[in-house]
Amino acid sequence: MHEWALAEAIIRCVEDATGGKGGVEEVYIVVGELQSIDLEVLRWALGELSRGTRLEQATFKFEVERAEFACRNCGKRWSLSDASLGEEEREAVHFVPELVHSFVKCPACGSPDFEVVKGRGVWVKYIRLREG
Amino acid sequence: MHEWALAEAIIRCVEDATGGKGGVEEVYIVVGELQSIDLEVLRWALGELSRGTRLEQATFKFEVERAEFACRNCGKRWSLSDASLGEEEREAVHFVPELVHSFVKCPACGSPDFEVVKGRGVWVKYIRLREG
Amino acid sequence: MDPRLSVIGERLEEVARIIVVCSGKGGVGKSLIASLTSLLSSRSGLRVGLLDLDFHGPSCHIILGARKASPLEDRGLVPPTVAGVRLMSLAFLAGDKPIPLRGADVTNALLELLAITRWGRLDLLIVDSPPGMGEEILDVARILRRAEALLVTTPSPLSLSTVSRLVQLLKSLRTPIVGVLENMRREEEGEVAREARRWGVRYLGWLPYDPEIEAAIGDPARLLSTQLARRLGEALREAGILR
Amino acid sequence: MDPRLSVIGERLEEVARIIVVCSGKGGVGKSLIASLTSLLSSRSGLRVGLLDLDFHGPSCHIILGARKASPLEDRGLVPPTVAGVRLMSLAFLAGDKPIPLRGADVTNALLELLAITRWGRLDLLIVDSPPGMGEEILDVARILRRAEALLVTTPSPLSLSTVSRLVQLLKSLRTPIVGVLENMRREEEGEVAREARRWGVRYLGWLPYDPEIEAAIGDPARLLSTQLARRLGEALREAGILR
Ligand SMILES: Nc1ncnc2c1ncn2[C@@H]1O[C@H](COP(=O)(O)OP(=O)(O)O)[C@@H](O)[C@H]1O
Ligand SMILES: Nc1ncnc2c1ncn2[C@@H]1O[C@H](COP(=O)(O)OP(=O)(O)O)[C@@H](O)[C@H]1O
Ligand SMILES: [Mg+2]
Ligand SMILES: [Mg+2]
Ligand SMILES: [Mg+2]
Ligand SMILES: [Mg+2]
Ligand code: NI
Ligand code: NI
Ligand SMILES: [Zn+2]
Ligand SMILES: [Zn+2]
Repeated sequence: MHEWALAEAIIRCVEDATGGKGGVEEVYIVVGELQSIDLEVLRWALGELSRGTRLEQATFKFEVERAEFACRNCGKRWSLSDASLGEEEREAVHFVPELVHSFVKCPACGSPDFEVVKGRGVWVKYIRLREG
Repeated sequence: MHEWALAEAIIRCVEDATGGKGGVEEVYIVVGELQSIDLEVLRWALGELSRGTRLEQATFKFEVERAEFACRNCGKRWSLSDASLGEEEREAVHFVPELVHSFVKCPACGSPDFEVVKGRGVWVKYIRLREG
Repeated sequence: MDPRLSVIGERLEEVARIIVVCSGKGGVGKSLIASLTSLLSSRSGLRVGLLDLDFHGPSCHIILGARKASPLEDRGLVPPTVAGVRLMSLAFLAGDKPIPLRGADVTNALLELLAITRWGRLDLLIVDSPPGMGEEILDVARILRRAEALLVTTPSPLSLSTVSRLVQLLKSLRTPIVGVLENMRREEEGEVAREARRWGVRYLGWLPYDPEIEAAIGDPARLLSTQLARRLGEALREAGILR
Repeated sequence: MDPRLSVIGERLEEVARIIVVCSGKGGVGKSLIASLTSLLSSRSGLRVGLLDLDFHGPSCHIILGARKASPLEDRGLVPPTVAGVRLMSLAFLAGDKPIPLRGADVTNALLELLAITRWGRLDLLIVDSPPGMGEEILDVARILRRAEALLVTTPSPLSLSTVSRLVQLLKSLRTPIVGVLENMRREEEGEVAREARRWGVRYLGWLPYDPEIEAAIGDPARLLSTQLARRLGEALREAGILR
């Protein structure tokens, strides 16, 4: 589970963004469907890594953003459920979402030259600080 | 004056976008400052090239968008007036605006790795068709 | 709306055939072969253009000895004619300065060049491409739909591995592949012909490592008189690119 | 906010030195020299990592004979150790498939790799770079601010012209340049030492064209026993990269 590494990134990011400004109440995290993150593992890792930091009391909220693709060649738009990835392929995309271009092709024209419009990876949308 | 070539592109673009749908009343064109287009020449070329087309009666409106840069290295934002281009350099950028990366550097950190946030090139913002 | 996209087709209206020399791998001889192909085409009476799309490492102007040439501004940009070849290169505009473009800038520069360059009537437009499988390859396939790929590889497994990826990519982009040239062969035997069969790509033959090439760079007449040029001419006739 | 940017510094905290092998030009031997430098470093007792940033044409896994290796998922990705070298490459994840990334995707893939790879304690991280002056060079300079550049060129004017552009670019990016290696020299004399002086870059010496290299690719022990490895070792000691 490299979710641990992503959790570390989120914790550092929140620490960087909030400076020395006291406790963190809520962290809102957008998780792209493409990366197929295990949310339970991510939540657990965030809990472990928060201990003794200003995030100790924080609530972590997750929003999973559906992946959406748009073909640069023919304009077709589609979603991940239309694509079928093998297990190894899913694992590769789990680590580096851009590798979707190695495994998925436009269902209309067969091109791998498409844009990942939504649902790529992990993003911190907002942070709420504790009052007072 | 390669403005003629740009005028041809604008005319074809308007023709493509409006299909066989009758006369064109107004074409609103945004011209990036970076490309230092000669607006009089462009207007003249558009007039010449419109003859006998559905754009024959069209008014061409121009808006010059000031160029704005943002450094990817240090975050600094600046405008073209802060940059000084030699005559040959200006001519090169006139043809291919991206060549600004060969000649201009961030005034704060010296990096050529900046984004052209605004004011790059020629853009058709909207087209108004003749009534009826 | 981007007006450039609408005019590119018209700019290439009188161009009969477009061939992109590509490999994915660097240093295999793409630029040398693209330039020599242009010279050979011109000598055999074809009207030929050469577009250098290796924006970060333009080479064709050096190979053809045209460092000092520049395009003419006349209702667009008219490429200078060098040894019978109409050559367009960003190097004419940037000189010896670096051209550090990110991918989106590469796309823009490519669109701009295609929108303003007046090639006129051509029997053949040769496009020299950079290594990699980024914007230059994807955009050429997307924008110049008629383009055919001429692949170049050396016998090294490092080159074959990358060309094999490019073949798969070109197939999914539906870009026709004229064939693959094996360049700088030094050994008796190589894997390239066998690999080409595996890829389903026509093997166009091999070109020797020619120790006289380096000294001929910048001198079109001398380039045309090398053994390499002779061998390349044979392969191109065999491939139906030259008559 | 992009969380990856915040953790990259920490991932490289225990890495003492970062050297990017680059050129701008393709096929000059960047990957071979990056791989050999890693092998030589490991043999001389250094803890060394090798990051292959040529996403479109990954080669280091082939040179080191690690086509079958793969990273371990343990609180991130732990690079496999190949002949003493901790190697990370997208090829471990994409196999032999093409990796057709546009520039913005290259930046994303680079950030992702840097955010999740656990190098551990390293004396030296060697970064192999693709040709060109796009995302890979600009982002490495932007994100890995400590990185130093080791330049590679051949004696060809085609290579020198591009490396000269890269030198100007690296200077404006304030990336320190360790020096320039002349690779695949065949003639008695070359322009490279003189060019290096003109650029204000240290000339680190020349490496011969070694006809035994191709057969040694994929076999670290054999690579280390080539004349090229011996010569490279000397140059790297001279340059202060190896002791
Ligand atoms: N058949 C050949 N014999 C000798 N040298 C060659 C041959 N083909 C290419 N070269 C040399 O190899 C180097 C790489 O060629 P180049 O055309 O620049 O490759 P690319 O465009 O694929 O990067 C150049 O120095 C070129 O002069
Ligand atoms: N000194 C050398 N002697 C012989 N062959 C070499 C030498 N250096 C590199 N090569 C070969 O030249 C080709 C290009 O080398 P490579 O490392 O892939 O270059 P790059 O990474 O710059 O594209 C490969 O086939 C490699 O084996
Ligand atoms: Mg997993
Ligand atoms: Mg002008
Ligand atoms: Mg080239
Ligand atoms: Mg390489
Ligand atoms: Ni994981
Ligand atoms: Ni003009
Ligand atoms: Zn499509
Ligand atoms: Zn700056």
